[in-house]
Amino acid sequence: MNAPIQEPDPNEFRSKVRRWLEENVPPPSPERLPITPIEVMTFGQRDYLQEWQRKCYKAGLVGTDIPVEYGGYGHKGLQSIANQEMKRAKVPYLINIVGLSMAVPTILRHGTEEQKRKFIPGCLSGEEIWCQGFSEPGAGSDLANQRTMAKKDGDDWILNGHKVWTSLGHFAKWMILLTRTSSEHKYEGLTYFLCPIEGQSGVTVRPLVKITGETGFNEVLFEDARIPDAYRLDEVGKGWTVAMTTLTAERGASEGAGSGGGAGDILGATAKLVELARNSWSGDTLAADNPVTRDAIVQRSIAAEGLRQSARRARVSSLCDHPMRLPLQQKLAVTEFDQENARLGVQIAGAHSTLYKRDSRAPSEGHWPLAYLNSYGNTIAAGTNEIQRNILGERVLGLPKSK
Amino acid sequence: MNAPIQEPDPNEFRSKVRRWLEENVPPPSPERLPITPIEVMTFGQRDYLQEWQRKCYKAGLVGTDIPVEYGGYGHKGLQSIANQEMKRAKVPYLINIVGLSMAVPTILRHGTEEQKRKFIPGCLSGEEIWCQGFSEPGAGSDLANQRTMAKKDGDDWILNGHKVWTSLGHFAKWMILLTRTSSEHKYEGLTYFLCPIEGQSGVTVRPLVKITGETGFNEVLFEDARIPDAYRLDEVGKGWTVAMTTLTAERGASEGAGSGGGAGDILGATAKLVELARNSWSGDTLAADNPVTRDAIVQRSIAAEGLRQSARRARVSSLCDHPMRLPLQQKLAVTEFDQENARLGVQIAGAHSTLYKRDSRAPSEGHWPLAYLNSYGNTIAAGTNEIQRNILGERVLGLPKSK
Amino acid sequence: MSSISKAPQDFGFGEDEVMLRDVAHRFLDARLPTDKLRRLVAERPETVYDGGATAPWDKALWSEIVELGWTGLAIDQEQGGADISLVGIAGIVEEVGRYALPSPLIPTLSASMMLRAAGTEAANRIMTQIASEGTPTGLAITNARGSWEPGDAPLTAVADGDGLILSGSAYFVQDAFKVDVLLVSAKLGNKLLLCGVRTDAKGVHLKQDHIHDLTRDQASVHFDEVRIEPEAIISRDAASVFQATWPRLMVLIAADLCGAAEWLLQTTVEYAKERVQFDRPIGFFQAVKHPLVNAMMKIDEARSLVYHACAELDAGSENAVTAAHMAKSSASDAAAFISDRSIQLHGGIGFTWEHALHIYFKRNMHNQALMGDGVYHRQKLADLVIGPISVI
Amino acid sequence: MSSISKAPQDFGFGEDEVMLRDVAHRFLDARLPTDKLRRLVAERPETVYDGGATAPWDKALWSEIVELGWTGLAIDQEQGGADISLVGIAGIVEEVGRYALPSPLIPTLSASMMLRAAGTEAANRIMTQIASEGTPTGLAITNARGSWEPGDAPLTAVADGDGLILSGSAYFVQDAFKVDVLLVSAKLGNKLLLCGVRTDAKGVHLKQDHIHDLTRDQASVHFDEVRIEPEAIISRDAASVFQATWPRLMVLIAADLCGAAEWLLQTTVEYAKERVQFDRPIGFFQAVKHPLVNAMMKIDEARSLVYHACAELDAGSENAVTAAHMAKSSASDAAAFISDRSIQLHGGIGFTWEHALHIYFKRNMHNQALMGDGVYHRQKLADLVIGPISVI
Repeated sequence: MNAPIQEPDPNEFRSKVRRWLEENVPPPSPERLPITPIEVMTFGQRDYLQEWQRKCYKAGLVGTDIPVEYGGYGHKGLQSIANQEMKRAKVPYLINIVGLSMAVPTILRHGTEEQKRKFIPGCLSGEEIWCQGFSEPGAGSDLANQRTMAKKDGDDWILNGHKVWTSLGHFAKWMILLTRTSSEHKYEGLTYFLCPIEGQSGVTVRPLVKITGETGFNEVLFEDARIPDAYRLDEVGKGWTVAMTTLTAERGASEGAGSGGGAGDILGATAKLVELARNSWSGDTLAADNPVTRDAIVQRSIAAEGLRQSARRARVSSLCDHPMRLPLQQKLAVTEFDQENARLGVQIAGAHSTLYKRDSRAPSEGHWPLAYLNSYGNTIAAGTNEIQRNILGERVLGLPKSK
Repeated sequence: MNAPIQEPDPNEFRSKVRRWLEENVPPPSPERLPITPIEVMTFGQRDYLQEWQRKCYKAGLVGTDIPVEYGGYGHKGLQSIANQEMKRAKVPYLINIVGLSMAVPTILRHGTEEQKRKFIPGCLSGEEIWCQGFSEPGAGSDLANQRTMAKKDGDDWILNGHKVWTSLGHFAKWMILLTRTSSEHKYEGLTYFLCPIEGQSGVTVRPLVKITGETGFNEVLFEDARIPDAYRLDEVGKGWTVAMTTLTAERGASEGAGSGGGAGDILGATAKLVELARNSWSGDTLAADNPVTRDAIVQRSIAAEGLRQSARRARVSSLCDHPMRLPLQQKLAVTEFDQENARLGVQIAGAHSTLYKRDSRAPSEGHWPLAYLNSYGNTIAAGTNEIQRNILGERVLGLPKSK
Repeated sequence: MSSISKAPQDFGFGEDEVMLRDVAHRFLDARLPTDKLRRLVAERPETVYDGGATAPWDKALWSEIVELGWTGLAIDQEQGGADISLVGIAGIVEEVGRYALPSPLIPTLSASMMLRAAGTEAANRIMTQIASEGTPTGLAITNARGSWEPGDAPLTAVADGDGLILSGSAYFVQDAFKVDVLLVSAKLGNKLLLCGVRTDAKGVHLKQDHIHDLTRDQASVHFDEVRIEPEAIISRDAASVFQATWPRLMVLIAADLCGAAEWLLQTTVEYAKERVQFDRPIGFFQAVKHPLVNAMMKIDEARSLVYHACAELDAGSENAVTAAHMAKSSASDAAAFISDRSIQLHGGIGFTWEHALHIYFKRNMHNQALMGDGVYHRQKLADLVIGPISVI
Repeated sequence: MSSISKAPQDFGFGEDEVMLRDVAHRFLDARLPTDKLRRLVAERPETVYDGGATAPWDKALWSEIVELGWTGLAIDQEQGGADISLVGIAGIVEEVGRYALPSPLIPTLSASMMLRAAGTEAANRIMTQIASEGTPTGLAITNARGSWEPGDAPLTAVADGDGLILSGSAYFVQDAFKVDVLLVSAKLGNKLLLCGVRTDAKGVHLKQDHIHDLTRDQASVHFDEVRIEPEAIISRDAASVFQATWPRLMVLIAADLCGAAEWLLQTTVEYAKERVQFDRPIGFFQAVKHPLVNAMMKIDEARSLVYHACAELDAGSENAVTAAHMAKSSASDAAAFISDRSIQLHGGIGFTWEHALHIYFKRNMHNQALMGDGVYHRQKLADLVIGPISVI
């Protein structure tokens, strides 16, 4: 079946997607994949995942709800079904996550017709990988504190500045880029660009090393890089508003243009802990027989089921007091869930938690300390979890702003 | 042995105090005593405790380091030994806690010679009970937000206002009172008084009912109450500085003038939990045999030993990085320790935790839910524990002020 | 969709359930606002705590509740009930928790679920009474330890002709002074029986417990050779009745906890917006804001798990027991957390009797213990999720 | 005072101990500032993590440490040691943790405590070497499970004339590539032996573990019929040696954890004062300030419990074992907490290799597991504090 699934009825669509996923199980990756797409490091991993996204796109599982003229399939409300089924089938994630979950919703809302036609199709197919240029060494969670300058020069803009925390930057053709075009106003001085990265003169992508010893995220330097005004998104000085669209999309408030499998394997996470406990020792007791450890594992499995059921409840408006209450919790809840799981895994592994990747005796090939260290990437990036708590307190509970 | 212990050598003093306490075990209280002196409710409890303080004072265990001219015994560094020994002997606490731990240090530092001679002796002997008039319905943790007005009228001051959270107010002869004498300056507009309460015209003490259903703390109304200027402590407008002395003394930074036994029975607290667990059931398992409960009890017993050893370490300056680091933790650590203990007790009691005081089947006569409810009095009063954390972060760690 | 998931879509929370929940909300909001609740149960502490009276309740309100048909929610239409899904009932019970309603509703719902599971003639007779007359009915199924194990029947029975003689004492009987009928579990040899007994029957003695919760009463019930007629024997195989009903009983309490927890959250949020300290509403401070966000997230987890458990129970899924344990564990812990923070963040005023917070705090403390707390349920879950502890 | 308390006043931390600690602080501050540490162990991740080399250490620094006499701290003066109280040693080890010193010091101190407890001729000979020449010495006493139970010897011995033949493998051997001598525990029948073996002896094979901690190495050590001469048998009653020494080993690691935790706290506090977000240093925000205060309080608890355990061990008190378990549990948890918060509160920069935080984070993670984590020690404590679980 090579034609895309063109089925408007949700139940039928779900069944067909499910069948397609059953029939199109991808081959195992030749290289071990990291837990999330933003940690993808090698070209081998990239090639494998790009091929998978292309296939899903061709089948109609990506860009499902995007208008046909921008390379999508023009449905309504089916993308979330495709996303659910991809998660359920535990297929690999889609590599172009920044493009799908951030660039596409932002371009759809703020882009010109021309921009939509130019940028969205390559993003959906995965051919053109996107990265995000919001974070700077001095800005951190204070997004408005941008220092990357964009100066108008005829029909072009000249960029100078330093972005960090740029996941996928080493593969990216494009970057969603927040810049400062005026230093007079903190918020109104920002402008948003769709910026070419790959092979651009004046743009240097340099890998940063994480606390795990791995790379996977980057810093990007702009030194008199020149881009045409046609790559500006929305008006000059509207960058803050545009960035808010991006962040709202990212924080799970939108179904985006596709999300893939992998990351949603919440229940699998606790099964891994049980497996670990059945092979680890606490003194002379098997960890799985230690009631204190059992209680801790069960707490994780309650949290896992809670996340799963809250995701389900978020779609039942009559059971949600406030429309953003569950969606805005997503980032916070999932990243801390992952972190707690990893922390518990390290604890259960006992003496064996000292062993790292590449050690033949390390449980799960050293997964636990590695996952624990990496978990901080997610509790820090995209607005630290402290900022997430502010957002929830302010936007959902209506408490006064903490800033 | 009726003469006071007049022994300057610390070791000898300690031995003598210990012997005196062994030989002068007070008779059991005719009425059950609450956990802390600020919860004392009935006249029967008061009389019993006042008699005990008088006896301790006569023996030289209270006012030990206070100059002789103010009714003390004129020693140096012996009060802390007396306090330790009273705690160790598990004798009842001293009822005049506000007087001893707050009024005396404050008067010593800011009082005139006349004030010291007038107020301190009755405080030490316990004859004159003190209460504290800092909290107001609208002020809460923001101590500088005082609205009780003091207006100069000839040689007198006219007081109008409303104090709350006044423990021991119904027994008190005196109050340490913070008032506003100018509304122009928040901090410089405060003035501090040693204010007569008992039988004063224009002063009404009214019991407030706690969430436990008990009284024990009060509100005090001032309606054109008139007091002479001689009762002002330190200069007009210096109230904030004086209040800081009081709070520093209260927060455990000082050994005060005596503290008594009771409250320091930290290790006994966990023994009570063990006892409870030996008589409570979780399903068909004895709580004391439930490893998750055992872990929780052991956590409390580690915390108990930690508190005890930190109190010991606070006296070894070479093992303390910052002189206020341990003393300023005292209030926070002890009140949360008590709260956690009570919370765990409620949990261990299981079905029996539904039973309250007066129920014949309630474990420890309903102690656990009662102690749990009462514990919030201490985590809220005298600067909520949130404020305590600010103080520690700012004064000890040097972080910028949160206000 | 049924080919894809056994549990109903949207947890089975359809238009009917929305309507019922909204009616319950408006009804309780009108008839039992916080002020009225406070005056009803907490006018003076001496009455209850020192005088030893049972907690007051509003019998007129109860009559209206009966008229609304809430007592028949879990009863088949053949017996005059409304036969609502458990998720629909949970929606109403959340409102009951939100308004801390003092009433025998939860015991009566629990009893009707047991009667329905028994399905005998005797059971049907009592169900008909509950549905049509709103007879408040309770459970006397717990022993002196309060062990919550369904097999630990508090009473012993001996055969007496066609009937039985019951002896012994049941403990932790909820709202005993509000109910007219008790379902009683007893052991006859090694068999577990369930019988219906009127609280005013000869030989039945109620002894009031002194409890902290102001919104209910609790008693031990002593059976002094109480004669049970054969038609009052509800089930001679109560073990399977309990097995089917126990998860539902847990979920009812979990739903009550969720409602009360949400009330505490919203009340504290409102206070944090208004109360000014250091020239700012205290909700500005992260020491206030972040705990409230944490409470919201815990409550949301609990609510999602309650709806999930209901949907699984409604669908007869084999995962239902696991889901119910999760719901009770999560709801107990979520409620405990916001109970704690709501008092603390209210500061002085929250420590006074005159504020309604303590009513909810105590109701939650009671509900946390009822049918087992988080630790208890997680121990059950460990056996289900990890498997039993291996015996070496 | 001895009539009043068995443990020494001021935890026995007198002038000598203050001086030793202060010397250690100044020495390490001069010789191993954070920058140098980072360059030493974390210049490039590939070397250790991908190349598989053992973590580098500074041998010249070690020679200075030997000259300072630290290897002889726990050895009697008759064997050329300094015979310092455990509380004095803890003070130095805290500094070692604060500077995350990569060295075989802690294994060597642990080994000398074991040798001293054995007190045999064989033990004395090795102690003399350690004290005078600073021979780095380690322990091979843990089995493949990493069970931390002193009775679980990893090796088996068979008699061979006066001597022994050792076979089997010891695991989780700390700093194995830095030490020259290993104390090895083996079972001979049901007896526990302790022997001294050179790491370059015939039949001894070291296999490097790949670990995350950058400040030490770890190995499994395989014994292929290794012949032990009679004079190398340190103890034929190692069970009592272990009983006496185990609490001291725990306390050493706890002290290291306390020092490292304090470094993380102070480093994060300094960052919170400087780093500006939303126009304020982030330490203004309670979401930063309060966790740091909580960390301080946990660290203070741990430090107090470490000094207490030392004092009890120095006094030979029967409470010493309890105190040592408490110290290790508290220190493990305190360090875990500040490790976590320090990375989180540093934000992006804390997640990069170039910041030194991760060096401490990983050292702590390693030390938390070593000799058992909080859960493990609390289980031991439960038996001591509550009594064993009753068998019904």
